[in-house]
Amino acid sequence: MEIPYTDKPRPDTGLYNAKLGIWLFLASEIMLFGGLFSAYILLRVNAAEGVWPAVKLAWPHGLLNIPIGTFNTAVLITSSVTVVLAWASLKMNNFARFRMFMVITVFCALSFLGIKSYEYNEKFTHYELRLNDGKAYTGHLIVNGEHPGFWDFSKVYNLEQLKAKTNVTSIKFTADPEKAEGHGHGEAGAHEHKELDLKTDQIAHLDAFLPRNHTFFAIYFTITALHGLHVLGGALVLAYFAFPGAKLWKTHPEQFTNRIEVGGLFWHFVDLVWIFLFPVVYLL
Amino acid sequence: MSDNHSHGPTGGSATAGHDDHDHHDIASHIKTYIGVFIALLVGTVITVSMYYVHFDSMALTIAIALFIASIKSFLVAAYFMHLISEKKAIYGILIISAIFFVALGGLTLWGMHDWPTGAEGKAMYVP
Amino acid sequence: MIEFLLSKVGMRPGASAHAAEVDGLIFYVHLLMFVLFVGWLGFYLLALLKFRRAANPKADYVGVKGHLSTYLEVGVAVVEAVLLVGLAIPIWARAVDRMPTAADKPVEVQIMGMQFKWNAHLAGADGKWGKQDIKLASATNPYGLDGADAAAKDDVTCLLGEPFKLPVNRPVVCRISSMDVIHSFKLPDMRITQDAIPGMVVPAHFIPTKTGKFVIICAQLCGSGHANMRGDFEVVSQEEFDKWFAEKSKAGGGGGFE
Amino acid sequence: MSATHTSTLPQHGQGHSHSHDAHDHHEPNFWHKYVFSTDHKVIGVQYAMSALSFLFFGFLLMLCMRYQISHPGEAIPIVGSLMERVLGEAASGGKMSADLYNSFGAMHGNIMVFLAIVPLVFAAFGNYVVPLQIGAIDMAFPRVNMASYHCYWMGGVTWFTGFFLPGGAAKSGWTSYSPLATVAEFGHSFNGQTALLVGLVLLITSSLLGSANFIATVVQLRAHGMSWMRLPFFVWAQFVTAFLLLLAFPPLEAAGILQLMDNVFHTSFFLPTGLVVGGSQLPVSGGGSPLLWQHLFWFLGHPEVYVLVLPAFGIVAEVIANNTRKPLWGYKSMVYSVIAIGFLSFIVWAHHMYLTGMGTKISTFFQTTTMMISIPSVIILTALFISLWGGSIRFTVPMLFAVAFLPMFGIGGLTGLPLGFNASDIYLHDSYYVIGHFHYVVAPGTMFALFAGVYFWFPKATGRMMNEFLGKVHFWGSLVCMNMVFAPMFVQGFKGMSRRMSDGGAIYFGKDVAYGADPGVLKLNNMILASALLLFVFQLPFIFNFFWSIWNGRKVTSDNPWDATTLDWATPTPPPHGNFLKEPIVYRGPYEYSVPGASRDFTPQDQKDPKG
Ligand code: HEA
Ligand code: HEA
Ligand code: CUA
Ligand SMILES: [Cu+2]
Repeated sequence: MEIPYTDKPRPDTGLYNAKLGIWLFLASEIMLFGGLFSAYILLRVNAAEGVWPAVKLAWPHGLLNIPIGTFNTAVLITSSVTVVLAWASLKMNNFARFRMFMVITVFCALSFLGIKSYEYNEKFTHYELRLNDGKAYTGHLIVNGEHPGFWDFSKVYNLEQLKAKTNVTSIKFTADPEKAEGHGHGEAGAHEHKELDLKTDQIAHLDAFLPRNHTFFAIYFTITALHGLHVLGGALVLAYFAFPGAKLWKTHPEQFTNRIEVGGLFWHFVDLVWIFLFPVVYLL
Repeated sequence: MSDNHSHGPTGGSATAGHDDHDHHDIASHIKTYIGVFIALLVGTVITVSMYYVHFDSMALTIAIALFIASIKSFLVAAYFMHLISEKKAIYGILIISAIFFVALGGLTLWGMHDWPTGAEGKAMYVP
Repeated sequence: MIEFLLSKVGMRPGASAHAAEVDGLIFYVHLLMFVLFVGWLGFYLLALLKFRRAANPKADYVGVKGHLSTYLEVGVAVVEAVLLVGLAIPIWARAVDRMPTAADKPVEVQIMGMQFKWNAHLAGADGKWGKQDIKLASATNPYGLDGADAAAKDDVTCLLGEPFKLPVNRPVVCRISSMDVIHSFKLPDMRITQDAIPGMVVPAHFIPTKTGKFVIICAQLCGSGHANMRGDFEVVSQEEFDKWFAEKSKAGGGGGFE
Repeated sequence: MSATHTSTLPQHGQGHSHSHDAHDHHEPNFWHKYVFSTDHKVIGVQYAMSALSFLFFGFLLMLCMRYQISHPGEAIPIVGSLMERVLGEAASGGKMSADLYNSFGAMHGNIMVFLAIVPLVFAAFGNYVVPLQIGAIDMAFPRVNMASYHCYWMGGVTWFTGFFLPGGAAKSGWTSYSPLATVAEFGHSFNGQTALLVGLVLLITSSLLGSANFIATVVQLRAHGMSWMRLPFFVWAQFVTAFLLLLAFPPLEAAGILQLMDNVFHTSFFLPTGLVVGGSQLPVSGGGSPLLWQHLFWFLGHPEVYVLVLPAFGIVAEVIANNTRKPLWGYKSMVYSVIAIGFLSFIVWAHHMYLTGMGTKISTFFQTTTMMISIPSVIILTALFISLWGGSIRFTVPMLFAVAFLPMFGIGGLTGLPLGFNASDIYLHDSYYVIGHFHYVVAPGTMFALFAGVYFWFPKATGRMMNEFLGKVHFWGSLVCMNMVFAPMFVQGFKGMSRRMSDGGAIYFGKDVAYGADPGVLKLNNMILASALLLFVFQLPFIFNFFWSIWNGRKVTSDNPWDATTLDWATPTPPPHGNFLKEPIVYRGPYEYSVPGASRDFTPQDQKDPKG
């Protein structure tokens, strides 16, 4: 005995079960990301002036790597078109082409995640520095001649942790070029990097671009990480369909095509979230 | 939603649902997909270049960026996700969640900006 | 009359100018509830009795005809609308939203909740608030008052639950905030409740009309000492208040911090 | 019409195990039968047993708290030493510390809402009854259904680990208001609150899987002839509830994730700038907003309370129609009202936040919607009342509970009105009046509906009736004790007694009584304690009855022992895998009782000819 309408649509609704199921799930996802976007808007609208002196803005922006973000957007868009092409290939009974497009999709997904972790690492090793005399910088930290790195998390410091290290009394700091006031312009227009030699007791505040550093980073990391988890989950499912799950094509081709459509719908949704996320956190 | 009775005559031939996309149809869909793909890339390029062009008004920048994002998301939803020819039930679900999403964001924002006279939302240490 | 009936169900007597309005609304809502409840209960008990199986072995397929219930439901809606438009909204607009102006010569008190005490701070004899800085804030100096600032020298502070005084029949404006978690500044007898939320200052105002000792309840869970976070204040005559104020102001420095 | 219904029959007779409903022909082993079952009935029973246990546990927590309220600072008899052994320092000497009181309070609220009542009323009854009532062989996604149950268990277990973490279980109320929730155990990143949030994410996942499944099932798997206006009211209630869960829970999930970030990674989503805790500045960046948490929480919180009560309306409607032997009065208006409640419940949430400081405009908006939502509730309740009129009422045990539900919910609902007006809420907010209000709707309200449901569907699930006499003892004892527990709370609320007081308000009403305070309020605490203990005693007949009847209850002689009309009674008893022996066809509405001219006083939905 089987559940009806797993492959054929129910006549009066015109839908097969999984299609309705995935759209319901996506509706809840809209509310999930909707909640996060609402939080973002609220925190940003309410952000107080002067909380982040280094960029002289209430809400630091232009701190993310725009060229890379743009590239990643293109990667995700590509994967979105390939997944729908994969489905179309099945519709045209071309299994080999289906598998090719699926592989491309999964490859894009993994590239997206790889690039994203490169960006994360870039942020975790980027610092905000404020001195006792009120000067503020962003840049890179050099402790005992080495750049602290994300992959070795014990070397990501804030001021307290730095002071707790007895063998460190001074640091070097490669400051980023000054930015145009009022509107940060990312990596554009490189001026020279200033090298600072500092005693630890000159420093008022020092922290990497971590979630705890500022609400902007907090929301950036939280939403993109959640989005990344969706990408990862989607990639796993699509990879499953491309290989072990593809057995179903032989026995139940319609049900298999439906699964691909449903998986694709999820994948497009992930793309949709990014379409908003990218301008909102990178550009605005 | 329609009464279950009414589907009587078609009930036996539910298979029709899928075969109406014949190969020819799909081939024309593929053209659309490629077109949308290109449009999405173009949209991305416009958004980013607009950022470098640097408008004076932040509000304008935000408006344009979100406008382009909306168009892009419309394209994805309408063509990749086939919303343009989807069933009523799906539209219903999406409309409901859209309404509640707007209610959540809108009312929260309003709630955080309508205070009794004299309230100060930002500083604790008032002189 | 209303006051009497409410006191019969245990309601505290009000002690502020707008208390009667709030109590009036409470009364009328309960009147509506009471009428509905008794009406419905009568119908309900009658139905249970009359249509029990023994009395009515054969059920009637149709049951009640007519539109009585519709009229009733519309009636409930209308009464609710009247209470809303006639009482609730105007009371809020007046008693909560509209602040007294300088012409009303209000007494202004900063109220700061902290785990698990209430603090009050009045500008001193000079009428100016001392300089406040979060960097100076501590367990004993919740306002972060700068002792070096001249304006702070004569400020009146009642810290860590020390009772404060207010004059009777004069508008009082409390500017309520918190330094750690959310508390709620509830003066049950004044019919005042306002959450004390860190990061923001929200005013609440009232005109005390009775003298005597009153409590402040912390009406928001704020940690292990929540139940103990009682505050006290006293409403006194204008003369007595002036005397107290002058003494406290002279003692100066805000007291309680160095 | 008769030629068409073949399309719901199995389409792939070959029985490949790829289908969702993979069931092999060997005798399933224990694990497959009880733990990894995909049968909606087994899952329903699993949910019911787990949720009833949690309900009982939530009640035990509350008994300890009520003892502490009446006897602050005294050791709790009997369980005190046990608590000390299990929980250590927080219960040293068998006494409850204030922190422990807060933990128990938060866990009572959370457990009751998320682990007990919602899983019972929605997942257990919904799973068991909805597919039967619409004539489906199972849920649309049986394996998703199983996953939902497993998430639920994992969430529950995660919560319980909280009791053993440093600082104890979450202790910031079931509302988990920030900054308290973050600040309470700032030193430990993995504290009870963290466990609560992680568990919450799992529970939300469980609910989302469940609710999407319910909606898909109702939309897709209705039997032939089961049109929308022929659905039993219970199914409608569950259908709307599923939408509430589906769309209201995700924002709380978002909020939970943000608060988790605050707790574990020390972000400042809900922490404003300039927090000074215990005399020193909190080492966080600040810039967040505590009110944001409240908005996101109550955006779920209010729809959630209708999640608690709508399915209860559904159960009560079923039982009343069956026991009055007449159709529900105003079925259609009830359906429209449920839908209206569903919609409106999303836009009333800030009535929990009047006293955070609200301008006139926004508070007017929210109190208007709050008043609007009370109207459809009145319509439903009125329709149920009127349904009694003209009936031939049998006072079976389920009927007793269902009938008692009406005035009890009435009291709870009516007392919501003074809370819904912002100006009267000034005085009543966060007092025991609120506690009284919502316990009347959830305890003698929803819980009575649940009991009604248990007694009502027990014979379908087990093939045996529960004992009538014990049931009546359970009913009358619970009815009286519930009222004696919760009615005094309104008086306490009027006297200005605040909720969440570990000393039961002694500091405000005991020594050094201030203006307006009446120490008599403390005496009521003792009365409530006594009644709560008695309430406990009156649950024992139920627990005994429940287990005893599974094996020894009177066997039912027919598949339809209550002479009911809906499809759930058209199955064998207990229903086998796949439910129906032959595919049901529906010919009429759900409550065709005492149809003039019919041969019996009930005409089941799948009976073609009323005279047959
Ligand atoms: C199932 C749960 C449930 C239900 C159905 C309701 C229903 C309602 N609730 Fe309640 N509420 C809660 C659960 C519920 N509530 C909880 C848990 C809290 C506290 C949360 C916390 O802070 O921890 C709360 C708190 C709460 C508050 C905040 C109080 C405060 O913190 O200050 C408010 C304010 O508006 C409110 C209003 C209402 C209103 C107007 C309704 C209306 O929908 C009611 C409509 C119903 C009626 C109007 C009754 C109609 C029936 C009859 C008229 C029949 C009468 C019958 C006989 C006489 C036999 N509720
Ligand atoms: C659905 C929700 C629900 C339910 C059913 C209950 C049920 C009860 N609640 Fe609860 N309560 C809350 C939700 C609920 N509560 C919430 C949300 C809060 C606020 C928490 C906060 O402040 O954050 C609260 C707070 C709260 C307080 C206030 C504490 C304080 O502010 O300090 C009190 C005080 O008396 C209380 C008492 C009770 C009592 C006596 C019951 C009784 O009705 C319990 C009755 C239970 C039973 C009778 C058990 C029946 C079970 C069985 C018989 C098991 C059978 C098992 C098998 C057959 C296997 N509750
Ligand atoms: Cu402060 Cu409760
Ligand atoms: Cu509510």
